[in-house]
Amino acid sequence: MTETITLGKAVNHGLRRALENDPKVVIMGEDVGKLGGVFRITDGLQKDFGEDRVIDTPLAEAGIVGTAVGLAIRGYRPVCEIQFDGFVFPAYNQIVAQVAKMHYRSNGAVRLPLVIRIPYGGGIGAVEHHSESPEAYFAHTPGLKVVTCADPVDAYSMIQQSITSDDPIIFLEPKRRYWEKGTVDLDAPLADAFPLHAARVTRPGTDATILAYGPMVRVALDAATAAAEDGRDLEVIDLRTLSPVDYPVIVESVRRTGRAVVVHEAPGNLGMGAELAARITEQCFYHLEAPVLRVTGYDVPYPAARLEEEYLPDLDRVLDAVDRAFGW
Amino acid sequence: MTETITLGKAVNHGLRRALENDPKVVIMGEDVGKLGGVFRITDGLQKDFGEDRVIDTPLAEAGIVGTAVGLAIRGYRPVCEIQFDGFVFPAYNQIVAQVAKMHYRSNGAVRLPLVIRIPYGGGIGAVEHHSESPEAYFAHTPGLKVVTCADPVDAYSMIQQSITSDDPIIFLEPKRRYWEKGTVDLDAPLADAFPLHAARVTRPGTDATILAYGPMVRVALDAATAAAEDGRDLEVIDLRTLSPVDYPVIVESVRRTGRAVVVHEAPGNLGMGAELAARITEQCFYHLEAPVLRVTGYDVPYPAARLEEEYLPDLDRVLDAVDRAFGW
Amino acid sequence: MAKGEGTTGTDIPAGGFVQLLTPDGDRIDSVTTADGTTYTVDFTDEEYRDLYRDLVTVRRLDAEATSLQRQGELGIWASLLGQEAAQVGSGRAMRPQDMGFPTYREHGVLYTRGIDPIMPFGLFRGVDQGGWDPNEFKFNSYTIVIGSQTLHATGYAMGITMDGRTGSADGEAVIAYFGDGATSQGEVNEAFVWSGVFNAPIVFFCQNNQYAISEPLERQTRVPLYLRAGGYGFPGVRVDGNDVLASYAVTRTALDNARNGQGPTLIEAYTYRMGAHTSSDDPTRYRIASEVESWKAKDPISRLRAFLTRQQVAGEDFFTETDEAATALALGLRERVLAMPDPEPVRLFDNAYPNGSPEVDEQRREFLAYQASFEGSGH
Amino acid sequence: MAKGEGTTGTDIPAGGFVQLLTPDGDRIDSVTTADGTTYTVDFTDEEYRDLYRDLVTVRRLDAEATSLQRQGELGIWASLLGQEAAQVGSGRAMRPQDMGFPTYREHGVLYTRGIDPIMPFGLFRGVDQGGWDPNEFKFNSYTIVIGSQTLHATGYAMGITMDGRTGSADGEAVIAYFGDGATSQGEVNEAFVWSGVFNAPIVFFCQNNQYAISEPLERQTRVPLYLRAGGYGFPGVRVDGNDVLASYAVTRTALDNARNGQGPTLIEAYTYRMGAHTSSDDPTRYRIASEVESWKAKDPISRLRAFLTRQQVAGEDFFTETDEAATALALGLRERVLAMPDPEPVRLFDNAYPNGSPEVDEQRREFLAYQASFEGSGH
Ligand SMILES: Cc1ncc(C[n+]2csc(CCOP(=O)(O)OP(=O)(O)O)c2C)c(N)n1
Ligand SMILES: Cc1ncc(C[n+]2csc(CCOP(=O)(O)OP(=O)(O)O)c2C)c(N)n1
Ligand SMILES: [Mg+2]
Ligand SMILES: [Mg+2]
Repeated sequence: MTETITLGKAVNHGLRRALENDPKVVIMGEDVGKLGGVFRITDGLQKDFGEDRVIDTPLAEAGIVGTAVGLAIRGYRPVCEIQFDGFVFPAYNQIVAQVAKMHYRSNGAVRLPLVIRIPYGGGIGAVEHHSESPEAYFAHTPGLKVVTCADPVDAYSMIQQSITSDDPIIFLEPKRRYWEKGTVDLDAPLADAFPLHAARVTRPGTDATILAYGPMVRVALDAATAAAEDGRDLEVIDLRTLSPVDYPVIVESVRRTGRAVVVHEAPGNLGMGAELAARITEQCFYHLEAPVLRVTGYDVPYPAARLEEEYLPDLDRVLDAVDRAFGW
Repeated sequence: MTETITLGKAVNHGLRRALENDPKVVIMGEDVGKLGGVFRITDGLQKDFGEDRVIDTPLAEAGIVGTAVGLAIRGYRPVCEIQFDGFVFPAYNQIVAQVAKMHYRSNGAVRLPLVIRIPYGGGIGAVEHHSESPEAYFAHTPGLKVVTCADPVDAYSMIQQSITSDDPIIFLEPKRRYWEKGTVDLDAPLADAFPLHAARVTRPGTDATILAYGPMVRVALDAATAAAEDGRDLEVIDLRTLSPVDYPVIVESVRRTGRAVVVHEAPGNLGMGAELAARITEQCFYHLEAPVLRVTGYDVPYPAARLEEEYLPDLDRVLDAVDRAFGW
Repeated sequence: MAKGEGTTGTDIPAGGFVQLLTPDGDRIDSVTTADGTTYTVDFTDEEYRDLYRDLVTVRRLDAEATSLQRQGELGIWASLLGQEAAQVGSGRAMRPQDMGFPTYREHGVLYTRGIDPIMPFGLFRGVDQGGWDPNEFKFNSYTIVIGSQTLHATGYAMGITMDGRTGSADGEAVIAYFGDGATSQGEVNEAFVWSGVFNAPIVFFCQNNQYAISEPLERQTRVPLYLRAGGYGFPGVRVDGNDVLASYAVTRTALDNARNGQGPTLIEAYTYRMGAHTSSDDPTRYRIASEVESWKAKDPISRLRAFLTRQQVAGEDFFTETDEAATALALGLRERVLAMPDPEPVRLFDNAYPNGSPEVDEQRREFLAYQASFEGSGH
Repeated sequence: MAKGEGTTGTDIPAGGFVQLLTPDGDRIDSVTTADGTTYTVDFTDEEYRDLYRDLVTVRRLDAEATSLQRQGELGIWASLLGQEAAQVGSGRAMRPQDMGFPTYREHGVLYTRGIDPIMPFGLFRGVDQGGWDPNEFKFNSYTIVIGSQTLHATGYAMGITMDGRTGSADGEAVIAYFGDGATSQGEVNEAFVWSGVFNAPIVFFCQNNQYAISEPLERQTRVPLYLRAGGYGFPGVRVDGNDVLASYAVTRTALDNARNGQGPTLIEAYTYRMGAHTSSDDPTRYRIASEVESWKAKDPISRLRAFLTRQQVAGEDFFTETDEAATALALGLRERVLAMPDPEPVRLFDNAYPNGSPEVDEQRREFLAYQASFEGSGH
């Protein structure tokens, strides 16, 4: 059944299917029950699957992830919801020292097929701690995989793929895109979906490669549309997977276009853009017409809501970077 | 008075001077009192300054940093000791959401002149969680400054400079170098010391620039010595400050040498090397004869002790990277 | 005023908490808890009226904020509706030298500290992160990450001891606010550990408003929260958080114990969040109207009004005057909120570091240059 | 064996803990605590001898490990010396279906589970991170970050409930081990919160060995640790951790309560770390010899030996045999430890991810190529 639904609803449908398909899947987090989560992503799930499958937890993120580890050891597949990006840090110890390491520690005996869902990023006019982009903290951590969706189609399949994967996965949801719509085939077999750890060329182009993910894919696409009016044909790649990154797709593109711009909301310093720039430069050294440029959040704490428009990369800043890449 | 002392002892002397110079300085952490810390860095300090100035704390890292924040609000200058790198994560929430943001949050009203000392890195044959290099997690966080020393002279001055600085500072101590000796002038005025947030060209050279910090500076210097035998003149820069990085010194060097290799123990993916490579490429694009290469820990959890020699960058791996840079 | 004619309690009454004013406005002279502590208040008529004024004012200001939010003038608002007595009682119990560490909902406490109520509006309007100087106002910034401020409060209290500012009647003490949900956070429990070990002069004031967003109390504990304290070696007491007199009495005693060197106390103020969690919340999804109704009967303001009326401490004129004054204040506040200027964009680079940073400076320069590039371009 | 002739306790005795065997080897028939629970054991002679064998064996194996460490064959060793009774008693109290979550010191528990004692030596020798399959042995990996395993244990216990495996005598239960120092960690307190809220079938077994490295108990709490449980709504009990009978009895009851659906219990096993924290530690810096001496008089093994002798349950032959068997086992263990092969370097890339990772695969390939480049180069 093909439906036009929001990204948030697509995650909801994906979770529902995961709960239906595997009795070991459980959802746990703050307010995920009757309320359906503060973004309503788990709306209706507790009603249909019961309080044992959709668990309202105490207000303690280390507890959410730490007990999920224990449930996973017992054979469950927990899906943890962290309410907002800025509230994942109480669970950080469990994530980097336990979730990321237990498979390695146990010489492969323990698998922790758990998913940690985090609505992330800014642009919703929120107060402090509600607009952050913590992906680098996870991508830098061996043992974790990190993915993020940018549209309802991916949201629907990627959440399911993440739950069925045996790797522990940080699943980042671009909260400002929760309300954007797309057409999703809810009956499509998961096996036919675009692979989880693959980048996608969302818009083919020839003149420069724009690398974006999550909330910034839309910005990159808009920039490409605007650039087309100026006669520049930009290729937009949606990374989709941040750890591991799908480098072959990226390298092929940049070797072809000779220019790359990375866009993300997180602060630039040691962000995804740094790694992408370093790798691309290594692998495309003689193809690059300009250094890989980055359009990112600034290296200050996420600012007050009335400053976030200035903080967040937008179409103009992307085009400005493209200009600079051409003028190098 | 000039003395030949170990790096560990130099930190100890620096802490002692800080305690003497300012009654608001307090040291807090697990086992910092009678035991003098597991590495004896605070040896003798509680005896001489009392239990109110050198505080044995409950076993809770969030508590150490969180109460230090409160003490700092009250006008103290707390120096927190985290026992090992791998145990800083329970405090991560306090560090990234409170320590890093409070000055910003308060529109500049609150200063948190606190220092968080962390012995870090591998090479001591330890069990899990005792050999990690978490610098990227902090350097990516706006609002924190991150420094690391590589020898006793810097250890002695940098710890004091960090304590007198009003910025919150993550002070990383290369634990495998605690026992290496150097000659330190303990009476030299702090004002005359090399500045805190400055990189130093430790070994001038002309053919390639090796960027290292903390425990890897010695490896870089050894590599330079070995390379000299092959007729290659390597410049070694000790970064000293990881956030902010002292780019002018680096950029000047790389523009001169045309080649750069970054060395660190932390996993490569989104590590310091990524940022350095990205920035150097941006600022030295037409000077580079080869991409900036990285010699780092691998992207796996820190391995068991009997594998760490393979994991850690060593002289050979640095020389191999230099070779590759020359062969590009 | 003469002592009220309420019964003299000899132990915690049926409700399981310290109460000095019943929902009907009956005054209970004093309450003695199981550990032998007697709680009472001895207010002048004027003081009673002041408390009433406080309650009405903080409710009115809160209502104004709610309306500003609905009109799109605030990004979000965390209403204190229903919790006025807990906040006014505990806030008025603080002495000038005491320091408060709030969550994001303590607008009432802030008001009683004599602080300009405009202060948190920067945060909720989104023009800044809510910053002021905690030491100037003896009131810390609002803290949004649940529970973190309890450790800051504990550290600050340790500093009081280190400064030798406990052990006497003019000593200093700290009060840390948090909710029922917060009691599940590891950091809050660490604050209990530290306060016990260091005998810190601190009062943990937990407003148990029965909910953490949608989650009812039983998702955080299966026993009353005030019992938590015993396991850390300090007293816990439950107070009727809708009773401003009891909230005052219990907090005053606990703060004075702390300043005298007797260490921490956990107060559980049993109250109810009458409104939504914040303006973004929809409580109809998770609680029934009758529950809210039943709490209306325990309203903190109406019971004090009934008492004042019955005792002839105040009459209609006073009540009308009070309402009018509160409304005037609220409308003044509204004006000032509307007049809050949007920050200059470049301000986003300020105050990342006390000593600044070359990287941030560079980004600021680039930002200004980039902005300038649009000027005159009609962009 | 007939019931011992010790006194029948009616409440927690003077030491403030449940004790069934005094330091002198006198048997106390049973102890009833304030909440009405009666603790006793009813062992056959053979069972008593088995317990003794366990105690001697785990101490002997531990000594061998200490000596291996001194000889440079282990990177570090965390000795259980002095804590044998707490570990053997609680370990033997587990039923086959129960699951254990240890720290890094529970070699004695591991042994009683019938697990090959070689298992943790990979970790301490540094040839691996100590990995085994927790589900195969019903015993989790050693956990080094203090306290983290208590949350894993809680989650696992929640899973037992979800699987419908509580509520009967053959239900499952979990035991989580941790130290006195660990009680300060936020995560441990969160485990208490969760266990209370979800009525999880779990026993929190705290070995209070009086120290967290150099820090004495008063740096973690000013009241006995077992009291912590009350604030979370479940029972806490203190047991003489140097008394293997009491440790067994209390743990057995708590585990059975858990499996029967009665939820969590916190057990504080009051004991003493006779040796250094680990082989890297120097306890002379922070504790006096007389303290250690005074605890020698409370040795867990000598009291059981005195009891067995007095009751004629065992004689010199048995004791000699037991020592010899333990020594033989220890020497066998030594051989096997020495024979542990160093891992192949390339193994460092294994098991980063269940599904692998192209990045790690690429690094493995490069690593092998790099290694190969040295071959034949005489490097
Ligand atoms: C660490 C953390 N996790 C989650 C949140 C999101 N959140 C904001 S308020 C709240 C509920 C708080 O409940 P309680 O402590 O009872 O305080 P109340 O809002 O009822 O006053 C939650 C879960 C947060 N702010 N911080
Ligand atoms: C989070 C964390 N912080 C610090 C340490 C370092 N450390 C190892 S053991 C220990 C003391 C533990 O004391 P306790 O819990 O009483 O257990 P014991 O060693 O006495 O058995 C410390 C501080 C650690 N392993 N983990
Ligand atoms: Mg609440
Ligand atoms: Mg201990």
